[in-house]
Amino acid sequence: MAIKEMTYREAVRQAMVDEMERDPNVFLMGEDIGRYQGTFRVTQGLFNQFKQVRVLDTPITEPGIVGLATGAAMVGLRPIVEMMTMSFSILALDQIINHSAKVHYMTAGQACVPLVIRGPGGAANQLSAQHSHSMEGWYAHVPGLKVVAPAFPADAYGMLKTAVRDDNPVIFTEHPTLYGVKGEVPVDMDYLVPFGKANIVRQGSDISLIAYSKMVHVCLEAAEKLAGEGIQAEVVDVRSLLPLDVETIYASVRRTHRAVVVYEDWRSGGFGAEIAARIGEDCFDDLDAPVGRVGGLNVPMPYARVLELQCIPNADDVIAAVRKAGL
Amino acid sequence: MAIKEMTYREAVRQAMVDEMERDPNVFLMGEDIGRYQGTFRVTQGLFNQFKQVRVLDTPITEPGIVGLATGAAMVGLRPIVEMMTMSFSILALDQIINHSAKVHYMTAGQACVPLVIRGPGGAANQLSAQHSHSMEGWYAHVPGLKVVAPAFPADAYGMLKTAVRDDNPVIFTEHPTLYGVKGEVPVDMDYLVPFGKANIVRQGSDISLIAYSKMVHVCLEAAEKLAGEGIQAEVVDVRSLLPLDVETIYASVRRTHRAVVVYEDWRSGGFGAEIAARIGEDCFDDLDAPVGRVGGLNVPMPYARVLELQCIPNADDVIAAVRKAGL
Amino acid sequence: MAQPAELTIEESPAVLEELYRQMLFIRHFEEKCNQVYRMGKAGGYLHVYIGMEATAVGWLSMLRKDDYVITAYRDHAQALLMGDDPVAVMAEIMGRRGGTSRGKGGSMHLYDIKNNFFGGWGIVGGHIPLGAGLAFGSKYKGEDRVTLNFLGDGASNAGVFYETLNMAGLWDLPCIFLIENNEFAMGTRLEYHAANVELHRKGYPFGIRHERMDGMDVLAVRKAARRIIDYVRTEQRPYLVEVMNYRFAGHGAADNDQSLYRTPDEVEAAKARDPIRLLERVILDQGVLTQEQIEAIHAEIEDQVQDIYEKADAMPFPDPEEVYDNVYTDMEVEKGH
Amino acid sequence: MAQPAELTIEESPAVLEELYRQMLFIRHFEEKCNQVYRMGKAGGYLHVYIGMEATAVGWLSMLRKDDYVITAYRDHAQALLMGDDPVAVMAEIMGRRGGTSRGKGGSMHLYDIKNNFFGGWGIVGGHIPLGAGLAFGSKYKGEDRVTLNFLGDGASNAGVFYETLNMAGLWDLPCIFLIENNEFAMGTRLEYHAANVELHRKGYPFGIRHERMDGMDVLAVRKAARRIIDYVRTEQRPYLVEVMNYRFAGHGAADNDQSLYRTPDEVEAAKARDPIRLLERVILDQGVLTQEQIEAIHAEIEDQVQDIYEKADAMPFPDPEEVYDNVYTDMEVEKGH
Ligand SMILES: Cc1ncc(C[n+]2csc(CCOP(=O)(O)OP(=O)(O)O)c2C)c(N)n1
Ligand SMILES: Cc1ncc(C[n+]2csc(CCOP(=O)(O)OP(=O)(O)O)c2C)c(N)n1
Ligand SMILES: [Mg+2]
Ligand SMILES: [Mg+2]
Repeated sequence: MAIKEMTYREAVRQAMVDEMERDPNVFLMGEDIGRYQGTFRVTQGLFNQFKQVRVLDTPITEPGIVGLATGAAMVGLRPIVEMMTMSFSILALDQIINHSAKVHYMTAGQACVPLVIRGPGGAANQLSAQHSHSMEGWYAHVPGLKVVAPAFPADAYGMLKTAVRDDNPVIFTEHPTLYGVKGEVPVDMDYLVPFGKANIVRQGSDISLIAYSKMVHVCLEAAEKLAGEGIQAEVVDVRSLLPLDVETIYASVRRTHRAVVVYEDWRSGGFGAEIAARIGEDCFDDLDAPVGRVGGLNVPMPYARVLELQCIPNADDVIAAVRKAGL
Repeated sequence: MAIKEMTYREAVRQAMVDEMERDPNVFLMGEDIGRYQGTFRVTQGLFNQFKQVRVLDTPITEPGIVGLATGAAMVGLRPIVEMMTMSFSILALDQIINHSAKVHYMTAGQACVPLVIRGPGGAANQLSAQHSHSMEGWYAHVPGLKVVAPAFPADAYGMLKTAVRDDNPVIFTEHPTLYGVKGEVPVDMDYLVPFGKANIVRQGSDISLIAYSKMVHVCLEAAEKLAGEGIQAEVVDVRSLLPLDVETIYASVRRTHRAVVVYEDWRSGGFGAEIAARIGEDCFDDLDAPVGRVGGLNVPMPYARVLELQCIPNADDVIAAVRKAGL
Repeated sequence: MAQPAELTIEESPAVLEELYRQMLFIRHFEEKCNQVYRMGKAGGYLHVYIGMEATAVGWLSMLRKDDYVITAYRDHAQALLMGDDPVAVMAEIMGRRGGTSRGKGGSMHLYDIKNNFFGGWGIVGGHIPLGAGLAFGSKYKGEDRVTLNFLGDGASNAGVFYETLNMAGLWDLPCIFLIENNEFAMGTRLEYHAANVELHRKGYPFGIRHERMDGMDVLAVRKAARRIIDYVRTEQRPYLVEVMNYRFAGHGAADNDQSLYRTPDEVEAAKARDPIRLLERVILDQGVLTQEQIEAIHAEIEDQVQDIYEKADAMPFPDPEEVYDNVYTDMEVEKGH
Repeated sequence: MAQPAELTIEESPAVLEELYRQMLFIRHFEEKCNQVYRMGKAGGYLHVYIGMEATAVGWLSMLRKDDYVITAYRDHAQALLMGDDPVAVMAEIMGRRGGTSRGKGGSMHLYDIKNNFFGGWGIVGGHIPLGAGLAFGSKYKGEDRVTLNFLGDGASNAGVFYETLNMAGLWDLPCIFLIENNEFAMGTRLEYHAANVELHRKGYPFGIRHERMDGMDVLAVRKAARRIIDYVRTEQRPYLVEVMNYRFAGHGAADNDQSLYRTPDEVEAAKARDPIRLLERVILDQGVLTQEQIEAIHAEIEDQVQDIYEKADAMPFPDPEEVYDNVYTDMEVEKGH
C-alpha cells in the first residue's frame, strides 16, 4: 500500500480508475465528464483512458440518466453517475427515490441496483439559489439508499471504492470547496473504508462537535480556536449518514456531555435535526446542556458573496453554539 | 356564518368553490380533476360549475403542470394544482423547490407566486411503495414554501381558503384516509384559519402528543385509551409545519414536561425530527424524559395489508412511546 | 385507427391454438382479478388487461427467451406470458407470502427477473428509462438481446419518455418503445391529454423509426412484431411503435363510473374487434378447432384459473417481521417506530 | 446550417443604426462582464451572449412592449433589451445592492418584471414551463400578448420541454419556443447530445409549426420574427423555431479550455458571419453610416459601458441583514444558524 499525498479531487478520480480497471462492468456517465473532462475536472483523463462507452457524455437529462443507469444496474452493470452538481439531482429524485432505492424491496430481492450517484453538493462560490443545494439530508431519509459524505481525501478514496462495490444505490456527496484539499491517501486496490463508521478526527473532553463533509473542517477550525482558550472540543466526522453510526456519536456525547451538530443544509428540517433528535432521545441523562445545532440560514442561497457567507456556517457560528451550550 | 356538518372532502371542495366564486383568477388544474371528477372525488361537480379553462384536465406531467402554474401565478393568476397523490409531486420537486419557492427571493420581491399545490399525502390502503409517500416534511425544509396539513374538516376549509389568498406558494397536504371524516364547518366566505397556529385539540397534563394530519386522530385515540388508565395526554395539532408554531408546542411541553412527536413519514429524517430537536433545544430544563418520537417504519411501503399496517403508526405505537417516556 | 393487416396466415394450427389459449387465459385471469378485488381480497390499485390481450400475446410470442420486457402497472399479462408462475402472480395480487414479491409489490409491481421480466412500475412514465437501461446493459456486454418497453398513451406525454428516446437514438439502443394507445389515460380521453393524437410521431425528432399499427388482431400484431424485432436485433437500433388497442374494462378495478369518460356504445363498438373473437373466427374458418373444442378450452381455462385462485388463496399472508427484509442486500434496517 | 435569407432591406436607416447600436452595446457589455469576472468582481457562473447578438436583438425588436420574455441563465442581452437599467444589470452581476435583484440573483438571475422580462433561470430546461405559464396567463385573461421563450440546444433535450410543448399544443398557448442552437451544450457538441441535430423537428409530434432559421443576420431574423409573432398573436397558437447561431465566447466566463470541444479554426470560420459585421456591411453598403461614424459609435458605446461599469462598481454591497428579506411576501423567516 503506497501512501500518497493527493487532493480530494484526485482521490475521487483514483478510486474510479481503480474500480474501472478492476471491473469491466463499472462505467461512468454524466454531463461533460468525457471530452470536456468534467466541469470540476474530477474525471480528467478518464475519457482518454477508458473511452466511450465506459466514460459516457450524456445529454442534460438527469431523470433519464439516472433511470437508464438504474436499468443497466439491474442487469449487472455498475454505473457511476456524476451529477454536475448534486443540486441537479433534484430533477432525478423520482428516479432515485421511487425507482433505484426501491427495486430490491419491491422485487423482494430478485433484483438489486449497484449504482453510485456522486458529485459536489453544497455551496461553492456564488453559484446562487439554484446551484447550492445540500441534498444529502433528503437522501438520508430514504430507506433503500446509502448516503455518504466524506471530508478527507483518504475517506473519499476508500469510501468511493466501497460504494462502487456495494450492491445497493449509494449517494456519494463530495463538496465543491473540498476538491483542492490535500491529504495522505493509502492507494491500494483493496483499501476500502466501510460505511456506517463515524470517525473521531479530533479528541476532546468538553463538547462533541458532530459534522460531515465540509463542516468537519469548519468544526476543526472552531476546535482549534476553542483550544486556545482551554476548551477541548471533540470532532466527530459522521462520514456516513445512512447507515448512521450512532454508537460512535453517542459514545462521544457520553464522554463530553455536550453536543453541537453542524451542517450546511438549511437549518430547519436538515439531517442534523435527526442526529440531534437521536442524541436527545438516547443520551438524555448524559447531557449537561441542550443539543445545539448549527445549520445554514433558512433562505434560498443568495448570490452576493457577503450574503452567501452569511448563510454558510463558519467556525464562529460553531463557537457561538458552543457558548450557548454553556462553555 | 352557517355551521354545517360535512366531510373533509366536502370541506376542501367548498373552500375551492368559495375562492373560485370570489376571485376569477383562481383556477384549478390537475389530472382527471375535471370530466372525471377527481380520483378521490374532491373536485366533484367543479368542472360542470366552472367549466374549462377554470377546471383544467391536464396530461400526466407533473413537472410541466407545476411549472406552468408557477408562470401563470407570476402574472397574477392564482392556480390550485391538484396532485392526484402527493407522491407524484416528487416528479415536480425541481419546479416546486427551485422555481416556485425561490421566485420571490431571486427577484428580490419583483414577483411572487400565489400557488397552491394540494392533494392526498401519506398511505391509503395498499397503494404500495410508489404511491404512499409523506412529502410534507421535505417541503417544510424549503424556505419560500408554506406547508400545512390540517386534520379536521373545519381546518381543511379555513386553511385552504387562507392558502388560496396567500401570495406565496403553499403546499396543502390532505390525507387520503381523512376524506370521509366528518366535522362541523363554519361555512363563510371569510372564514380563514391562519397559518402558523398550532391547536390544542385535547387538554392534558401528563404528556404532550404532537402531531399533524391523520396522526392527530391516532394521538386522540391513544389519549382516549390512556385516559382509561388515568394518564392525561395533551394533543397538539401542529396544523402548519412551515411556519411552525413553536410557542404553542413549547407551552404545552412546559406544562406536561413530556413529549412524543408522532408522524407517518419514515421515522429517520422526517420532520418530526425537527420538532423533537427544537423541543430538546428549547425546553431542555422542562423535560422530565427524553422527547419521544413515533414515525413510520424505515422501509418502502409494502403492499400486503399486514405489512402496510406494520409501517403506519397506530395508537398502540403512541402508547408504547408514552410508556417509554416513563408513564 | 390503424387498418387491420390482410390475412395471410403463417401460423401453424398448434401456434394458433396456443395464441388463443394465451389470450383466453389472460382474459379469465383478469376477470378473476377483478372479482378478487371486489371480494376485498386484493387492495390498492389493480389494472386489468381485458381487451388488450392481442398486443402482449402477439409481441411476446415473437421474442427470444433472453429478451427483456418491462412495463407499467398494467402488468399481469406480461408477467404471465414471460413465464411467471400464475399462482405466484395471483398470490402477489392477493398480498400473500407466496407471491412473486412475497406480497411486497402487489398487482402493480410484478417481476420475474430470472425470466427477464423487469416489472411492474407505478409511476406513470417512470420505468421508461429503466427499459432503456436494460437495452444499454445488453449492448454494453455485446449481447444481441432486444428490450421491449411498454408504455401507455398517457405515459407518452411524460418528459422522461423523450429524454429516453433521445438517449436511445443517440446511443443506438436496441429498445422497442411500444406505446399501447388504448385511447384513455385513466378518465382522460386521448384528445384531452395529447396535443396530437398520432403518438408514433414522437419518434421523429430523434430519428427513430416509428409507425402506428393495429393491436387487436394478434396475427397482424405478430407479423409487424417479427419485422420490427428483427430490425432492432440486427441493427441494434431503437424503434417506436404505437399499437392501437382498447381497454374494455375500467381503468382500474376501482374505476366504477366509466360513463364519466365514455359511452357504453363506444365500448360495444370496440368490442366488435375483441381480439379473442377475431382469432376465434380465424380458428373456426380455418378449421383449426371446432366450436365444441373451443368451448372445452374455455371450460378448461376457467377451471385452471379457479384452481390458481384457490391455490393462491390458500397461501398465508407474510409474517409481520418480513416487513424489514430486502430493503438492502447486505444490511439490516433500524427497526421500530 | 440554415441559409441566410436574401436581402430586401425593409428597415429605415434609423432602425438599422439602432439595431447596430444594440448589438454593439451587448457585445461591449458582455466583454466588460468577462473582464469583471476575471478581475474577481463577479463570481459564480457567468455566461455571455457574444456572437449570438442578432438573435435577441432581432426577435425582441419585433415584440410589442407588453409581450413577455423569459430565458435561461445566458440572460444579459434579454434583460438589457427589455429595458432593464444597464447599471442595475451590471450591479447585479457584481452582487451589489443596486442590482436588479439587490444582489441576490447574480448574472444568471436577472429580472425586470415591470418591463415583462421574467428572467434569468439556472436549471437547464426549468424555466420552459414557466414561459408557457406566462402565455397561459395572458390567454386566460383574454389578452393578445405573445410570450417569447428562449432555450438552448442542450435544454431542448430536457423532458419538461416536451411536457410543455404538449400543453402548449393542447391548450393553444401563444408561446414561441425559441431554441438557440449555438451548437454546444457547455463542452458537449450538438452531435453528442442530440439524437437528431435538427432540433426544430421537436414541434412535429405536437402539431406545433416549426422551422429552422438563421440567427446571425439580424435583418433575416427580424423578417422571420415578424411573420411568426404575427401568426402567434393572431392565431393564439404556439410556434417552435430553431435559430442557428454560434457562441464565440466560452460557455461561461470560467470555461478556459475551449480546445476540449472545438478548434480555433472552427471559431474563426463562424466569425466570418459575425452578426455585427454582417450588419455593418449592410450599413456601409447602403450608405447609412460612414466608416468614421461607425468608429465614433464604437467609441461612444465603449465609453458608455465603461461608465456603466464604474457606476455599478461604486455601488455598495448588500447589507448582511438583507439576507433575510424577500423569502416571503408577508412573513419573516427564522433568523440565525
Ligand atoms: C407520475 C404519476 N402521475 C399520476 C399517476 C396516476 N395514474 C396512474 S395510471 C394513470 C393513467 C395512465 O394512462 P396510460 O399511460 O394511458 O396507461 P393505461 O392505464 O391506459 O394503460 C394515472 C394518471 C401515476 N401513477 N404516476
Ligand atoms: C438541470 C441542469 N443540469 C446541468 C446544468 C449545468 N449546465 C449549465 S448550462 C449547461 C449547458 C446548457 O447548454 P444549452 O442549453 O445549449 O445552452 P447554452 O449554454 O448553449 O446557451 C449545463 C450542462 C444545469 N444548470 N442544470
Ligand atoms: Mg391508456
Ligand atoms: Mg447551446
